[in-house]
Amino acid sequence: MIDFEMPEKIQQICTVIETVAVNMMRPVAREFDENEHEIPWDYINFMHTATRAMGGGGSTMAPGEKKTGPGIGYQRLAAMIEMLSWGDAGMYLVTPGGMLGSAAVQAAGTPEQKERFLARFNGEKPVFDAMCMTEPQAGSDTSAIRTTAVLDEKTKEWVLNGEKIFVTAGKKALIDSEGFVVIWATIDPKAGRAGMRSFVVEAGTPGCKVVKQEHKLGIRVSDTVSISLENCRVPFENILGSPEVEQKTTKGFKGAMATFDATRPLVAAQAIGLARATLELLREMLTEKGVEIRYGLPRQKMTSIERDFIDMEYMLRSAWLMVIKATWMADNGKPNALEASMSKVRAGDVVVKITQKAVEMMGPLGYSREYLLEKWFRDAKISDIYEGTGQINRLVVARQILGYRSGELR
Amino acid sequence: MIDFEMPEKIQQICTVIETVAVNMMRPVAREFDENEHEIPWDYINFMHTATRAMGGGGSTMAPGEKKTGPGIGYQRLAAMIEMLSWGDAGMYLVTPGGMLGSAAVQAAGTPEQKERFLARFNGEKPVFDAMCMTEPQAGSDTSAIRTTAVLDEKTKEWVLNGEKIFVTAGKKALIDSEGFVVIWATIDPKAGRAGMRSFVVEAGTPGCKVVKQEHKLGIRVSDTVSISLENCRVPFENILGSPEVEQKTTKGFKGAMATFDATRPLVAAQAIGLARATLELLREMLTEKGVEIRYGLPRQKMTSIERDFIDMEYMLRSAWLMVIKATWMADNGKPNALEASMSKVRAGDVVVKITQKAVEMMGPLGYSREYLLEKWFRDAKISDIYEGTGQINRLVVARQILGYRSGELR
Amino acid sequence: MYSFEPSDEQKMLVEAVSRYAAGDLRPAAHDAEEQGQLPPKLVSKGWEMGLLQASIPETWGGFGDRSAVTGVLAAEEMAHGDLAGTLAVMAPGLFVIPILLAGAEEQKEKYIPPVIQAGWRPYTAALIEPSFDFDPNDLKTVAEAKGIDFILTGAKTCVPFAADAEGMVIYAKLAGQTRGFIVPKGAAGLAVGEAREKWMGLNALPFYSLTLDGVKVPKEDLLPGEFAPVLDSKRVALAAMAVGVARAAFEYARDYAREREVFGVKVAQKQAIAFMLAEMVTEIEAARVTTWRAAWMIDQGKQEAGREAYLALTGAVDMVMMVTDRAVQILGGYGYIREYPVELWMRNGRGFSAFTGLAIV
Amino acid sequence: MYSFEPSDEQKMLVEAVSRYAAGDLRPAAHDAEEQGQLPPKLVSKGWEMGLLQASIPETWGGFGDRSAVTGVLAAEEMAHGDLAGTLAVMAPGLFVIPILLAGAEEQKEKYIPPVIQAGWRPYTAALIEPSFDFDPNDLKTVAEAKGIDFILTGAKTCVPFAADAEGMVIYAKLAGQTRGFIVPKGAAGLAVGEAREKWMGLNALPFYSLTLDGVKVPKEDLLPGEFAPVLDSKRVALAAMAVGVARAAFEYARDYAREREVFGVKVAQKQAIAFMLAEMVTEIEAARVTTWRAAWMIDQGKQEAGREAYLALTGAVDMVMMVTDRAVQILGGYGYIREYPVELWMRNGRGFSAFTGLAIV
Repeated sequence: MIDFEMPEKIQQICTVIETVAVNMMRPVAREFDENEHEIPWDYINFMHTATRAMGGGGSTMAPGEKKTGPGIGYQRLAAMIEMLSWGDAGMYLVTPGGMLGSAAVQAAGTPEQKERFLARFNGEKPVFDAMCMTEPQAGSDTSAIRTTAVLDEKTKEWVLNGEKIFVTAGKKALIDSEGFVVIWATIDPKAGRAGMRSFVVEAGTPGCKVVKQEHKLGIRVSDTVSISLENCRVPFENILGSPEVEQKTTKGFKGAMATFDATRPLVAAQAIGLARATLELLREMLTEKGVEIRYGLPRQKMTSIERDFIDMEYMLRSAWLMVIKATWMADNGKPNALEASMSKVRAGDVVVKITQKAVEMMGPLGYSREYLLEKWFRDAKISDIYEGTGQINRLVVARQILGYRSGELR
Repeated sequence: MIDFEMPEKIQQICTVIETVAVNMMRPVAREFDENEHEIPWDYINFMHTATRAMGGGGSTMAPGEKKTGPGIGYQRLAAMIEMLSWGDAGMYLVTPGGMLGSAAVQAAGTPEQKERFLARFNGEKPVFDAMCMTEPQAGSDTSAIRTTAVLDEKTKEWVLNGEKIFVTAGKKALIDSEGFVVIWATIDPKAGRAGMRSFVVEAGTPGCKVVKQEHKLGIRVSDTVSISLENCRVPFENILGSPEVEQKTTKGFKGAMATFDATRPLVAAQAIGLARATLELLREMLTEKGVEIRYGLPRQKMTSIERDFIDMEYMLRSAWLMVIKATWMADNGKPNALEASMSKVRAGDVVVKITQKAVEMMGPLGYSREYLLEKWFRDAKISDIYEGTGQINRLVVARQILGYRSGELR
Repeated sequence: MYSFEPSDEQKMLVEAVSRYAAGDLRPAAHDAEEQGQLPPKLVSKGWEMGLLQASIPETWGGFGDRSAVTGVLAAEEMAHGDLAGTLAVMAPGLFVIPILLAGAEEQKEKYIPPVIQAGWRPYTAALIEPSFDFDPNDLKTVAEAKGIDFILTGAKTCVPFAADAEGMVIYAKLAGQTRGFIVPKGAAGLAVGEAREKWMGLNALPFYSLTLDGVKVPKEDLLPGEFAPVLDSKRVALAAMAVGVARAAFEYARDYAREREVFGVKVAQKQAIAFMLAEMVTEIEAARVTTWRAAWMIDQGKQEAGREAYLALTGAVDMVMMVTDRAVQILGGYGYIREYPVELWMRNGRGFSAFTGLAIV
Repeated sequence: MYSFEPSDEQKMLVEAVSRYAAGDLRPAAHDAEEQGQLPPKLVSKGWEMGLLQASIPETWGGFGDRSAVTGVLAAEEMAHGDLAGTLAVMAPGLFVIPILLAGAEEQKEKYIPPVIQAGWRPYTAALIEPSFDFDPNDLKTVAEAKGIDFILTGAKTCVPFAADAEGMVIYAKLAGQTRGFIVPKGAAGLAVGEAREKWMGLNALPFYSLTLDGVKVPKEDLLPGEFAPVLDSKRVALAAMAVGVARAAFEYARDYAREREVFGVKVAQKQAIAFMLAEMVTEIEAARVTTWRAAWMIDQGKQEAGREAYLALTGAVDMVMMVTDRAVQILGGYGYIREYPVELWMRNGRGFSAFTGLAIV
């Protein structure tokens, strides 16, 4: 039966998070935007404590229910991320407890690995993790990764060498907490994707260094760093997945891609939260100026503001419903690669359009740093760039609808 | 010195054509739309007589002044086409006196060929011509043309075999007048573009038949036909260009492409005329309903109608200026491949957007066949499709700005 | 709990509609459009699927309960076959559903069973008015109380089957509100335009204008209920049909692009075309889920259902224009030829911005 | 006769500006933005090119005649280097050109030569107001006649160099019309905001708010001429700068796409990217020719110049947002990093919709 009622459990957690967003995120959002590279420990520690108190598991970690039949894990996760990003899209990214790195461990790791690497999120202190894919020469082209992993047969250690860029929360994972990063590297440079594997590198591992922290357009509270690997040795068991990963199949690579299928709607949810925040603030500001949005009129009778606002509202509503659908499919074990990618395409488009238009509509107020609109315009753009640009996601959608393999549509 | 004053000579001819448009095109435009495949002989005969009276040469033929240094030939031609298309975009396409076929003869023919093939436009009766490029299997891919031209060494005749589709005015050129068509064919199927040549086939040539006339979305007064060539023999001299065209170079192909560079802004001008007609009618209808467009307001104070109208006006204005610039460059011997293609890209976009929006803005009146808006919506779409789709033109623009050959960007 | 899974019953229904749409409506669409009429048998066959009948409780001769969600599922699927055929099959709903939603008990008893229990017969409704800024909530056709009657004055346009309709609901402004009036065939003062109206699309349907010159409607034929739920149902119906038309155009363009070769590869292997297709399918999905949700809100009696139905249609109107235009673009010359179905979808696609009132679920 | 060829003099000027923009402004832009100020020497060097001076007749200390066409050519070229630097160099024009266009003879004599014949000094104008629907033709700052003076009351925002400005033109509504008033440094009732205003972009410029609490302006400091020509010149100036900023972003993205390899080919060889670039360059050209024509109409004194200047800016505002956004998109992660110039162009690009008043030619 088609049903659009938000599950009660999700409503409850959203109410809780909304309180956090209103009280702990919004009031400091501007401050951490202006003071780039400062760390919002109050928020981080609060979230860590709260999450532990609620049974742990990490607020953004892939859900446990999934194991016991259809649940609402991804749906809940998406709703939580949406609400946190409604609070502040940058601060959401510094929520401790499991980001893309742990998602990769969840998706591709063995039970032992999950135990070994994920337990730390329930410890005394907040812990971060990160995913390291991009390299200076490889952009979105994951098959061009040059970081190498060589097995030292004597010590049974993997020796990693290479450089990773655009690592979200890499500094928090390696320096500010006892976390870990997941490094994508090749065990056979000639094998292309078939040689691709992922390795967990824990904080404090010699040879793994944060070498640069970026200054960004937006989401400034979230660190984006470059990481260098110089003869960085990790135990044999840090290669993610079951033993056959050693063989040269594309399984390792597919593991990474599966992670993306799972996380795309979550990245989309982040965009939606920001877009909703923008539209709500826009409505408040307009109401304050005496401008009401009238519904139900033909376009010929609307003002330009009403027209824009209603278009934006449709964009937001439809994009959010697409996220819900994609996560509902994931929770119900339905293949959702198409829906997941579509939700990311649309959410990326929508948040950029909405924030751009909102700044314009508010004139000098929109452009001023006295209001959050201009910040959200800057924060929004990342949603169309990271975890697959809008273009990459369009490619993925197109391949799905056309039944093409990646070689047939590049 | 930068100058935007329309040359007086062009103003004069435009005034004349406007009278024709108002009196001979607009009143019958709907009738010939409803009665597809009827021929507007009154208009055709009038235009033929008028053109002869004014010294002949064909109203749409490539201009003669060009030979004697910088002139305003292309600029004038664009202005005339714009005004004729303002009258009716379909009827403009049945103006006798030289369309793309004669443009090809102008661009690639020898002096003898020009004399032989173009003189007929100044005769007693109106005469038409057409260009035959597209084939069922070859879409925009001119290098995939399968029509063959084999030289019969005995008779020194070219023997043409193949099928051409989407030939604009092909029926008028071959059946309704003593005109000709220009056929693109290969003299060596293995040579790709290097084997491509163009051949003039005159009305009445055995083996050249109009086999199908299309029913179209718009521009219904203009015939679009398929032409079959079955052992169609033409004299050796009907191969366009100087003797070396026999050799296997890409010169023949480049000739065709040069024709397109020259004609793109003219095709764009057609789109502009239609777009202007639409915007003017839209303003009239709005004024009649008591809706005025106010200029100078910030968007925050505009109505949705004003916003749309002003956006449309900008689109139209800028696209027309780009056509003027491209033709001005052609007249002044400046390489204009980029500007020509940009003008076509923009004009195609603009006319489609403007006509689509105008129909929407007028509600039930826009959708009704009582007004011309719905017809213009249908007529407009051809501008984004023929003589190079919007996509092909974007490719051409991109190659120009990137300095890529066609092999580098496909 | 969220769910995007139709019930088994809904699935069966959609499958049946799909067979009819693909097997009957689609093959007949081109000729119907060119010749200006649908084969009566085709319409009867659609009627006999019982979509409308299944929306009417047994009390009034039907065999089910109205569900806007079921309605939009069926409407999308049928319009995927052909829009004109869909509007024809569903036309009696234009008369019946407003009575069901806004009528008094006696009206339901009197008017619904004869329509529902018979074969397809022309019934219609007159909402649209011949003005550029037609606004269903601010009609120019007015009703004035006069004794125990109402007097209707005004003009309507785009009324399907008006010449033969055995009954129609005419909407007029009464005391500032839009209200429905049941008007029988041949009511005095009601003039049907002599010639059929000509539109850019939907030529298969007979449309007429109406002139209301003091049409007298007895008090008992005023629908006592509000117009809002009727309008909401009209909006989601149209939005769903826009999704159906867009999906048809998208699929055709996708298949064409996958088969057609150019420059040695399939057209679909060109990023420019592949991206167009990706955006089309994404926009279609966006409109679909929004329409589903609006319909669900109607069924749930949610207060914001009206706004959501409005948003869904707003989005669907732009979506269907974009998608059908791009389908023509992808087909190039073939898109411009009436032998292929795509240009008709584009003409119909543009119409959705003017069609409010032509459908209801 | 149509011509798109600048005069030889204009070409020389554009070349000089281009050298300064590429050699001085562009290299300084990043640090100026991050540190919140432009090196004074940089601004002086720009001033010494004599753009403004060449717009002022000899009578008032200049050496040429004002031409809006020349102005937009120079403005595009300079903004192609850096927008903040351009606005700084041209700021004294905000004071001088309105006086030239709308001032009385005595005002020109009194106020223009001291500015023109000296080195760069801060002069400014206050037009923008802190309201979301700021409308230069319907100001909230009002001027009332009181005896032989005018009393100005209201608030302004986004006034560059206001704290140090040696003179400014303040715009206020007088009898329903926008009019300019010459106000000296430190006028009574004129309060400059204590802290610099913070905007999304243009951090290199010191912006301030103004509060006008009964500022007394003697009658002889009202500009007697109309505001319309001033506004037209402001609009084309801004449109030209939008073209310059967009061109900078386009070129950077184009070069990046041509050099950067992905999946074994250059990014620019991907149709999706190539088409984005093709559309960017087309939109830039569209805005440029429209701006040129509007400027030409101003110079010709054509009646419709106002409408054309408005259209040109309307188009340029959307164009620059689209182009700079796409430039960021094409650079991907690099577009999001402040080490690269593209994100600044996007921030500045978004500002054009709010900047009316910040420039004039």
